[in-house]
Amino acid sequence: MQGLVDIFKPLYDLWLSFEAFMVGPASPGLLGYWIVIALMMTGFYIVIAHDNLVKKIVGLNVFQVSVFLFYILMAKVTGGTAPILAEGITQYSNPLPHVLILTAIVVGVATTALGLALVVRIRNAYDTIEDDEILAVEEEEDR
Amino acid sequence: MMHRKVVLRVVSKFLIPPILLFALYVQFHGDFGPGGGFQAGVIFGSGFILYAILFGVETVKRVLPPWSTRLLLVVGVLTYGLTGVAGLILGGNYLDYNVLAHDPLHGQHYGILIVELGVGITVAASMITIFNVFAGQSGGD
Amino acid sequence: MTGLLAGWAPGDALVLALVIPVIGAFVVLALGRWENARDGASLITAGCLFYVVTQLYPIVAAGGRPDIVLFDMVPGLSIRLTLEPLGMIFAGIASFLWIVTTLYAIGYMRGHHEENQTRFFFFFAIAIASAIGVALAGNMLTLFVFYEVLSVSTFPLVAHHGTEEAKRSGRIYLGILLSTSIGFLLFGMIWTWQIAGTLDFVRGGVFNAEQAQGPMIAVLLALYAFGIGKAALMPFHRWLPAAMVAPTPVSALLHAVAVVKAGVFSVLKVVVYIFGIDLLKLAPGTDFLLYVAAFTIIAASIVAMRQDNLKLRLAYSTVSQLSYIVLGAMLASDIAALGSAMHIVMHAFGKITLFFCAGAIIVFAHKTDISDMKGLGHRMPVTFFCFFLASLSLIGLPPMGGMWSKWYIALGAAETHQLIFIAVLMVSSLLNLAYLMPVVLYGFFGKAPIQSEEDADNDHDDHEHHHAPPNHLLLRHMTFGREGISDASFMCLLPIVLTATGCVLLFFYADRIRIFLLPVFGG
Amino acid sequence: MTIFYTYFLSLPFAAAIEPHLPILQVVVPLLCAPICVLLRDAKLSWLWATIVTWITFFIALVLLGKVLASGLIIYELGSWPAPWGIEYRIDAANALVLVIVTAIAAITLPYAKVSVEKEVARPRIYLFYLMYMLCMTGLLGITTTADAFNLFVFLEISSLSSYVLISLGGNRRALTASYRYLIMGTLGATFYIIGVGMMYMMTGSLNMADLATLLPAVDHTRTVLAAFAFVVIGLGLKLAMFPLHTWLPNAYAFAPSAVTVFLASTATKVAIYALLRLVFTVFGGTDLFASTDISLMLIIVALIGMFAGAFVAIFQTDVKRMLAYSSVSQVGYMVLGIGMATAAGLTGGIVHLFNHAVMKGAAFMAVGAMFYVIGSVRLNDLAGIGKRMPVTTAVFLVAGLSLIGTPLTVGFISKWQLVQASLALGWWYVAAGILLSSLLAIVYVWRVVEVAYLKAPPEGAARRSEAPLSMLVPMIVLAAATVWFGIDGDTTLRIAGEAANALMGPASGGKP
Amino acid sequence: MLMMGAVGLAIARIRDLFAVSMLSGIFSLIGAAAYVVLDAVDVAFTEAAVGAGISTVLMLGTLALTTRKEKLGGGKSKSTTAFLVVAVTGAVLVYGTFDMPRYGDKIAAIHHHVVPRYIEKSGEEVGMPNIVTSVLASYRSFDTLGEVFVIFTAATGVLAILGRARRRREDEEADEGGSDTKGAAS
Repeated sequence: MQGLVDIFKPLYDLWLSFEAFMVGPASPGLLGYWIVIALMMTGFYIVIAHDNLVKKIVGLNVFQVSVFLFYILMAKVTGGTAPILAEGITQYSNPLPHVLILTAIVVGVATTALGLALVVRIRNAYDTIEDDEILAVEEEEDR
Repeated sequence: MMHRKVVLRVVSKFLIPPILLFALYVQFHGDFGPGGGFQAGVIFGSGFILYAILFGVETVKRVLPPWSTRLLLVVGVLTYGLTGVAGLILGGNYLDYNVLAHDPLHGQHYGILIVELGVGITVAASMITIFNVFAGQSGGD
Repeated sequence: MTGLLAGWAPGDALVLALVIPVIGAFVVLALGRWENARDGASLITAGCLFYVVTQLYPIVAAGGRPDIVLFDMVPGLSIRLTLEPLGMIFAGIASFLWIVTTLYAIGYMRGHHEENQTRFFFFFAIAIASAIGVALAGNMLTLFVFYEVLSVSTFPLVAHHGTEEAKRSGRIYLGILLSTSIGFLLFGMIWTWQIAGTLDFVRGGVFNAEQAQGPMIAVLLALYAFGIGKAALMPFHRWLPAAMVAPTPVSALLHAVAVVKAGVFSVLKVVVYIFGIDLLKLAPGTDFLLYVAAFTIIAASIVAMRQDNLKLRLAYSTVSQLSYIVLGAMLASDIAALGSAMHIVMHAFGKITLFFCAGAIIVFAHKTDISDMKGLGHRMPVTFFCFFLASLSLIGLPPMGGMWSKWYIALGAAETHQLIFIAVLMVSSLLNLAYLMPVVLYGFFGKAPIQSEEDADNDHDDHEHHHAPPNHLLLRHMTFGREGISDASFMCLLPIVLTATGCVLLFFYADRIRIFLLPVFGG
Repeated sequence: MTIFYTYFLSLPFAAAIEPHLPILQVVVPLLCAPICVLLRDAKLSWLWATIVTWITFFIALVLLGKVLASGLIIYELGSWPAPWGIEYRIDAANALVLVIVTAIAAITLPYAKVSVEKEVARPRIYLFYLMYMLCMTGLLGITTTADAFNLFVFLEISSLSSYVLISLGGNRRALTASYRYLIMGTLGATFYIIGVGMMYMMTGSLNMADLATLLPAVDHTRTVLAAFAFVVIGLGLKLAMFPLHTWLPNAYAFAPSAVTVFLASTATKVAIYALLRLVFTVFGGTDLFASTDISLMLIIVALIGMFAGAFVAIFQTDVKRMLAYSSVSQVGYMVLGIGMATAAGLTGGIVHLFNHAVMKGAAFMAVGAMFYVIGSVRLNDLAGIGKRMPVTTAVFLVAGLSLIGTPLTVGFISKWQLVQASLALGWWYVAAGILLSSLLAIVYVWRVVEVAYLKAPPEGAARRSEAPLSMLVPMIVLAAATVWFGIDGDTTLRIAGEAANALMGPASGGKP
Repeated sequence: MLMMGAVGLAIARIRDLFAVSMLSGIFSLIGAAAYVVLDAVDVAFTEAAVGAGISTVLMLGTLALTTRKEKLGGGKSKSTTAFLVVAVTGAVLVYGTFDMPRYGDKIAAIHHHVVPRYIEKSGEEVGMPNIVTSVLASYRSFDTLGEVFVIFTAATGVLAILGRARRRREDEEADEGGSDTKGAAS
């Protein structure tokens, strides 16, 4: 077991230094949010810019996961621990966003499942999963 | 699928029971450590999914016929919902667990336990249903 | 109340007047399969309605104002019926002319073998019901409601033939009427409500003197004047000529009885009861509407002169004549407004006669263009004589009713020192002469081309070929026992003669109308 | 409305049930829905759905009666006081929306029976009714809740089920319509939770009433402004506010007829309600609305939507799609009411919420019946439909006249109120815009009327082939309601007025 | 989180959908790791199970049924507009961050309004050591009920979309309920 911990130790240290940077005087303490925003926008971009239906859903996932991360970030309290009551700990991180995000994750996977089911049907009906090709077919039908 | 991968099949035969057990542990230990009905349901469901990937959907269906997953879906959802109704009948508000037992603390305990169970059942049944439907498709190319 | 309605409250009688044509409409629909019963029902309904209206007359003449609130839509905003002299006059002519028009329509529709006659008579009755509703409206909202019902219910009549042309015209018709009413009229109404807090018709208007000073009154008045598209003020007159595709009784109905009269009647009502004539005198900036009306009078007359199609010429004539009424209303003088009110009556009788004649010529001589009517007066003397009488009335010559209304409007113009409008009236009378008289002159003195008889016969043969000629005595050509005369049938001639006589009688009884209207215009 | 309340009190057990009505409103259909999975039979599940929905409708009426009689109702779930637990708050505004949703749901079900049997594959019909009930429940949940995050959860229930319902339309294009709706809807919901997250961040609360008291203290912050923007855009996607409406036309056009009726009359309405609730109750105490140009932006968006929607509707050849674009236009009216931010404007918006639900429901029912009988609703195929299906076409005509805003129909009442409100603000150009856009409605409605009445039916078509009675009756009920509430505008305006007060007033803005 | 950024960009660029699905799973997994670091163990657990597990399996399943390659294309104008939309949205978000409480700030309002009661009293009121569970299943149990119904909706929805009725060929294979008693009339 100790070996396993050792492997992850450098990673964790890296994180701690990163965290110190984020809250330290060198940054406005918002860097974490900004990175999350960048992630969100990556996902958002994938959703609206790509034509592939599966990829859109992947983008949606990325978008949502980033939003979850945003919630979890705001829940963090410096020096706090996971919100499980234990003796001798007085500072916990905020549990409420965790609860909300648990719910949101489920909602996300539900949406993904439905979306993918639709993609399968669309593929069978149109023989493609590229949005622009489908649009072309539909315009043809409208005429 | 991977019908011919003997190693995988053997290993997974060993793996699946612990997975299911672990799911049960997560289910009932959620009050103390991380975990709870939802996570347990997912794990439980993935146990079956793993089984289905390796041995084919039909095999799973023999163990767990579609009507039973569907029934479980409903049972899970209703377990949760009716717990709330029980609170109503016993004189509290909806989802009020305090009235479930004489001691509010016990009531809360029972309530959460039952509710989490409901979540677990629903999630597991949902996972299996969704996967089965996907896997039951004829396939594109 | 007296007579058959003894024991009825006058307010309830108003409702009855409204309901009779509606019931009649559904009876017509139910009897659709039996032609004679259906048309009989139409006539009986018209008779009943007229009876009820006449029963109301003494009450109003005695100063009574029957009133009933049907329901409140929004607090203070109700559907309400009130009968006052102006409305009485309108209801009177509408219900009387309905009888006449129904008579005529039966003759015309059968003579012309029109399709969908049941639908025709159904909407005909609904249209009359809404015209009566307009007449009885106790506030602007009620008026608006019936005004809209009227637009919608006449649409099937205009587009009756269902051809591409009929549909296009129907679209123009409904498009202009609905869009002006919703775009301007409704806007004006809501604005009025916003300012005055009421839409009830009040003697002397709903605005106080202070509100009247602003420029807003002029804008509001314009909203009303143009919003009431049925008044056919230019540039919103296009629907009227377009509606000429309809069967002739419909044109008669539109022009003389229901639609256009509902329009100018509404304008008059708005001027008298929403703005108040006295207030209008104070309000700045309302003059330009006078010029619009004057322009419409002249321009429409000139356009009318250039039309060869008789119905179209009459249509433009109507556009012009309606603006007389608008002009009279906008002059802000009691006497001119009185003239306007009278002109509603005079024009109704005159124009309906003209249309009846035009229709008779279409059905029984198969002529629509004036240039083809040379010498037709010898074949159809009665028709053409009546046409002559009605023309005189429109031009405003004695001994016809039309003279009086023009006289009063001119007096009003003189009273307000706007002599230019007297000039407009005179010029337009000359123009009227110029576009109406040729028809009569062609008819009586024009030399019928040689082949004309053959043509007529051919036409007739074609006609016979397609449809069996109406055998009924009442539907046959009238010959009066003379060679070379084959006038319209009895069913068509009777109404023509009736209304033409009316034109003459109105000359002698005009003062009765004036006295009856005095309470409205303060004397 | 109070009649229903008094009647209810006379029932057995009323006293015991009465305090729990708010939750029963949602939980009854929620828990009854899964039963459909066990029934697994088209007829049985239809019957079950119908019974449950009508009970729900009754509860909604009772609730409205109770609210009108005694004011705000607060219900704490799990007996945890807010803001720690989730609470339900019912005032005139959401009681009215509850009535709209349940009424339409209840009336649509009898209608749905035959039409669904024709349009949806038989083995899936029980799932159809399941989804239908879940969708309704989701909408009810959105309406009743006073918790910003709980709203999201129920929003997702209703959204997911409506994606499924739309995809059940027979045409393959129903699938793509549903997919696009899914993408847009999920983006909208995600935007919404971003906004909620930001609000939570600044205040530490999720309860709407609580937020309303806490937000004014931080309303100068850029975070709250951004939160507001995200909430409005997120919900704007759901309610098809103008530039975000692209999902709507196809979704309505290709969904099964009954679904179109239901969604068109309720889903966007509930989204608008949610927007109202957040804008006025939650952000009502802040001066965001006054100090920024948000109100002006909303007005502009609404006006453009009104015109663009109606304009595009004119060029549609598919009547369902035409009505869908008309919905985009009509949503503009409601947003306009919100944008005015006065009690009168809001009343207009809310009353249009109700009125549009009624008339659009009737219109879509009529079109659905035409689809049921002749299998198409392309304009060309509807020639002479007025002769073949006189009643259905008459219903369409009534609904169409109402869309135009002719007096004696509900459309007139809302238009009246909205124009009135804009004139009171002195915005005559907005008033003119409202009236001009209804001129466009004349054009698209009349295109149908003309084809229906003036064109001869195609050769060989049956002379009379009216829709079955089970479709006709609901249709007529809605058409009658269109006229009834058009004549008696007072009732609805009064309730809408109270709703507007409830949304704007301090009663719900502050803590009890 | 930087790693997540890298993965996110990779997802946007790579056109092999198979790889994209795997990357999406990895993205979730890294996310889960971040959650652990941020004290959200429950969330991490769930994200790992769902994002990395279920979603990926579903995506792979879909790909098996559809196609593996994303087509090249997507007009330049489209990506430009998309980029603009994204840029504006991102800008609004960043704008919003300026007044946010600093990361980990103990005195932020978020930690002081509702939450203290959960932390301080849930032990007495609910009796569960895991506060998340207490809040999830008791204080905000109605949310969770909703959540359960969401997943239920999804499961039945997938049934409705992909269920038996479409595949006549395989009717006899008796998948979803083809063989059981009721409603089998087809």
